[in-house]
Amino acid sequence: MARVVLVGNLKQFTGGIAEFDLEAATVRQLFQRLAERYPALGPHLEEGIAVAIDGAIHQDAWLEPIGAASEVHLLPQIGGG
Amino acid sequence: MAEATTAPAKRKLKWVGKRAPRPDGVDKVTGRAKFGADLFMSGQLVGKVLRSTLPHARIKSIDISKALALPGVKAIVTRDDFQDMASEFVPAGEMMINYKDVVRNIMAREKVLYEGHPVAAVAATNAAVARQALKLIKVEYEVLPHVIDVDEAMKPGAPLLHEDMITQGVEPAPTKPSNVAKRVQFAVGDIEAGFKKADVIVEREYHTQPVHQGYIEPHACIASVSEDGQADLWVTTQGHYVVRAHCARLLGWDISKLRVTASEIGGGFGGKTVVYLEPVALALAKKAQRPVKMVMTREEVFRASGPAPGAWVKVKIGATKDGRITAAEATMAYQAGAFQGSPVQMGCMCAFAPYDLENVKTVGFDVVTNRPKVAAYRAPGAPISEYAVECALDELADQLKIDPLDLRLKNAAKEGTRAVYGPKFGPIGMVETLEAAKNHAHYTAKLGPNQGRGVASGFWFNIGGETCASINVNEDGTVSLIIGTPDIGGSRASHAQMTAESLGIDLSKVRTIIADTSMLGYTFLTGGSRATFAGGMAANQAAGDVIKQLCSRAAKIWEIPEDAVAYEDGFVKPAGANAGKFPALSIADIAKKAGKTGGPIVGHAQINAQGAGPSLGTHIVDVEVDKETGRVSVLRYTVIQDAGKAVHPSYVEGQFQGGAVQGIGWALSEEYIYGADGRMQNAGFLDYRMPVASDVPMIDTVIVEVPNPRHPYGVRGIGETPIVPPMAAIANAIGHALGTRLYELPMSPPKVLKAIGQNEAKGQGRGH
Amino acid sequence: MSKHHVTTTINGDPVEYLCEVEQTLLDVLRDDLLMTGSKEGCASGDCGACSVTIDGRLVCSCLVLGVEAEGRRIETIEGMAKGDALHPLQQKFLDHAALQCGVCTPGFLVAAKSLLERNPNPTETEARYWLAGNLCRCTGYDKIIRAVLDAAAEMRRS
Amino acid sequence: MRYEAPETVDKAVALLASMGRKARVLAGGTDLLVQLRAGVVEPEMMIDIKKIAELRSIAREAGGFRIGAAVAGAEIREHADLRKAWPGICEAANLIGSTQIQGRASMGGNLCNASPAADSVPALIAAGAKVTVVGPAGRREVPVESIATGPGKTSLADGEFVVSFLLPPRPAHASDAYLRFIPRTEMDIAVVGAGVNVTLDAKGVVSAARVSLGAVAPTALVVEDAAKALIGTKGEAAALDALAKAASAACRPIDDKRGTKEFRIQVAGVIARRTAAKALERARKV
Repeated sequence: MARVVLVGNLKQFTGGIAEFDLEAATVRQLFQRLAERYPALGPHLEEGIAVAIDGAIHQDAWLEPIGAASEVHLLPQIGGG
Repeated sequence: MAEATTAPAKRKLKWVGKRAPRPDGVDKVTGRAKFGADLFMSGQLVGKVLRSTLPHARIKSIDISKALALPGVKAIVTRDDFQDMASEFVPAGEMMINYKDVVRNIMAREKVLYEGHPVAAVAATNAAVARQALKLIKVEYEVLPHVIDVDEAMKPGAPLLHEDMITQGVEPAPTKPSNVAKRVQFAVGDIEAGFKKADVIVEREYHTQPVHQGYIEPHACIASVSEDGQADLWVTTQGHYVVRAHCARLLGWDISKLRVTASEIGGGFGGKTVVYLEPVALALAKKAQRPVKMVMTREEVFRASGPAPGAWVKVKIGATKDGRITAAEATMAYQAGAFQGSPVQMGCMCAFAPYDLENVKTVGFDVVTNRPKVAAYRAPGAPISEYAVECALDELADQLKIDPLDLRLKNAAKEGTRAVYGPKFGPIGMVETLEAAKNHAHYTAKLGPNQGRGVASGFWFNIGGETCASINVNEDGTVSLIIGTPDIGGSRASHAQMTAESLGIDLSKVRTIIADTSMLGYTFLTGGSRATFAGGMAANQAAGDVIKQLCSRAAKIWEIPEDAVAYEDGFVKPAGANAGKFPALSIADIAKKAGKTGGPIVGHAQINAQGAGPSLGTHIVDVEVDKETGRVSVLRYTVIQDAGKAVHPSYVEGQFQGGAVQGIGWALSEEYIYGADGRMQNAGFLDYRMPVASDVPMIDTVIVEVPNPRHPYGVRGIGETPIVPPMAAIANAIGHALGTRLYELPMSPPKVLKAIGQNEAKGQGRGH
Repeated sequence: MSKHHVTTTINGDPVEYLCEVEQTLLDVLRDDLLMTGSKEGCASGDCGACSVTIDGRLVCSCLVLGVEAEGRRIETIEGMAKGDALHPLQQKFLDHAALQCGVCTPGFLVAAKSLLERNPNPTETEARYWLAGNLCRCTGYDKIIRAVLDAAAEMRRS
Repeated sequence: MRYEAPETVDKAVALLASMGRKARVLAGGTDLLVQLRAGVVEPEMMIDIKKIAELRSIAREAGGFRIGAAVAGAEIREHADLRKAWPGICEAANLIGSTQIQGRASMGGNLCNASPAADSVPALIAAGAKVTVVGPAGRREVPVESIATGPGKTSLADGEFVVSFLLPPRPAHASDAYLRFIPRTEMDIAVVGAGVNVTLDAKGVVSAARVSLGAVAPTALVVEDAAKALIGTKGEAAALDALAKAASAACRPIDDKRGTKEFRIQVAGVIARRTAAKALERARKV
């Protein structure tokens, strides 16, 4: 199971829970399972979220694989100037 | 078969890392290059915008009848010409934007929210008529109280910009509206416990003023809409696909109807990632059925296009006697301007990012004020929070009597360090830049009287994103690289270099062309330091596609299996059992026969580039303070930064130098000055003081290369980090020159002189 | 409103145009003569992007009326290269990567040429002060100054 | 709008008289064209005075120099004799804007624009320069300090314009200097400007001095107390300190985007002292 960490304000949509274990093989699955578990979080996963899998940040990458023992962080999407 | 995506980094590089000629260079030294305002269309009209002179007022009515009657006026648009949009946040250049706000920013609806806010726009046969027409538009306002300052805007009872704005991110949700759009928080560990372990704690508050990106080319575009609704837009922008998306959305058009061509762009630095004139020009052109050209004046650029926010930041850092940081906390409020969306979130994430910290907490507030909506400016958000942190660290080093670079080294983030925003870093170059700084001759050079030296580090994430590239192999074997990121400072050269490298051909055989939006798929803008990173990745992948096709064609020509050939340095050779059986075929040989072997050879890549690597930098600066006038002169400046891999070292150095000098301006002389009437007083280059050539010394550079393992050439992206350290480095240098510190930007002569006076009054001067 | 007829010389070529009094020389160059190498960055003489010379004197063309060009000799960026040979300053700007976005480049080149005509061996400080009326936001000036000094050295050699 | 470029003073006077306030005199245009563009002024006629020879020449006269009101800063800089006799005037004229602005901006325009921060004005006042004004009533010669009466306001009557400046003869051991304070090194408007003109006797004692400050009051100031602090001294530190004090005391500045009141008062003394030291050093050498 991957270790999932919510960064920043996202835990406001999970009743304050910021870390949990989840079974997900891809980012998309992760989002789906998160939305099932925390319906309030769902809309916030649609846009503006970056996913760091074992340290590497991915943006808009539904198909990115998540390893069984991966550490996954959900953080605000990053832009630039 | 050769795999271009992995092979190049392993072999000796021929083009990547060279100071190659830039494809657009000659056009730009001869005046031939066409920028935003340089295109003319037959029958074109001139578009001008009527802007609010009030900082905050309700629009009671707009009467355009007299203006419309003026001979030569062909169209006028107001709020009635743009459909209202529901609240919907979408990712844009810098961060999330809300179309409900965008439609109000391009043309005021219920209220004007800042001086310079567009109220109407006119298209006329010439500029004089257009200007005259603007004077004939009558707008009736109900004047409302305004608020310019972020502290004032946060107070209870402050004039409200948006009566329905409830602060997000606060639990329970507030019941009353305010100017605070959002509260964000990032926390790791336990800061209370951390501060308890500290021997020394530094706690300070810092203030910064808004600064403009200061691109020399004002916003400009020319729009043409035909009777059947097909539209063309020529515009100076960092991202023409983004412009297309916004315009199509705001106007309710199909994306396919609108073709956007990026002109040469005269600087952007993040400021040309949003739309201002573009949807207005298209609306006018549609109404007038003639092309409409719109160019902002410099004054309009200052009053109505996005600066970076002003802010306040409180920093608290605790450390043990030996310099290990035990806890760090920062609270910050950033001005968003008239609509929410300041880069405070990124300010919070970057504040302590260069360091390996157990206990850290950052809190940010996004605050609306009656100023133009902020836009991205180089590492948006980071320079402000990192300025505050890097200044506080310097005071900590002073108090601990530890060399400021050693203090940073002791706490530096490395590969495997958990970033304060969560994930663990891959390979990063913080330690390497600090060590390079320590070993640089600059760091130990002698200082004279009234001189001081300062150092500071900086961090920026860098990004990838959606990127397309096509490589057309021409009939003679030369190649055209088509790419969708506007070239703002030499990216055509770096893309050509990586393409030549990947294909193993001579650089002179590659020409890079920037596509218009109809030629390639969606490509995100040039920003976030992504153009060379992501474009290089896409070009490399497209080259791999070309190589695959070349191999296939050669195999067909030789009538051997495709896997029995190999590609090397621009030639396909028979391999394995067939090795040496046929003479190698060059790209030109294969291209010549392309028609006979299946048609033209074109390689494509359409990717969402992932794996951008953060770039860290450390700056060293020497200043001299004229203690009688408070004037600060920058005597010597060195930028040290991790580039991953410098594809074109000259342009990497140029990014380092340009960022440093923008930072010098931010530190010493640039600021928005508002009067009590809520109007900007210095909307021109005379009094908005950007550094001129005689203000600055040569900027020395050291390129550190800690390759990004996720890029075929090790590229990180380097454009934004250079603006992060200068403000703190200079503040620290002034602090050391005076023996007293300033906590406010810009450190202009009146402020410096005042600090000197206060310090002398206290009898604490100890300049060294 | 009647337009003024102006006869002038631009980059050695005789040129005639009609202009309104309100039109600056920059307006005429760009909008009427379609010589867009001179750029408008501020229209107030503070950025130097519109630099041209009039009778050999460096000026901002945004602060000159079109009508004032009557009988004068104007040089713009478009006249700097001779045939296919770039001026040494143009070449050195390329060699030194002295431009990033390139919008200030024409103004810098015209101003630098004027400097080297008067002072073939400027110090770094002299070059910086001469060029202080030309804003560049991309380069931090370093490579521009190096290019100018290098071009001066080369022009002295030849 | 009409444009006229008369070749004689008389024709210019006639045009001005016929148009009254609807006409604007165009010299270098570096202020006027900016105002025109911003819509601050909307004249019906531009009278370009640069074709009038008298306004474009620098000539020796009565032991001094006559400088045409429309002579560009760069032309002043390039005049070797003038630079030798009046280095302060030349450096002041040279500080009006960038190299590009120097190619156009004139001292006549600088004076008549009546900005309190005009660089050449304190230098001209310190020099004791006279200005020749022409108008429907003929010519008159008045001290430079009598022209500006407030920000953007002059004592010129309708139809009058400035023709030239007259700098007096230079005795031995006399020189001048102009310095200003600006936040950057170039391209700024003076936050404080100081013009100092001194004459020394054979023993190096200051026999005559004039001090003028810019940007610290609605018009450039003549600071007699500062001059008095120098006269009779050799310009020792104490005298310079007294001059600085007098300079600061004379200031009546405002807070604005370019500097605070407090800052201007403090820095006026510093700049006046530095300028005086420079003028004295020059005077000792000639």
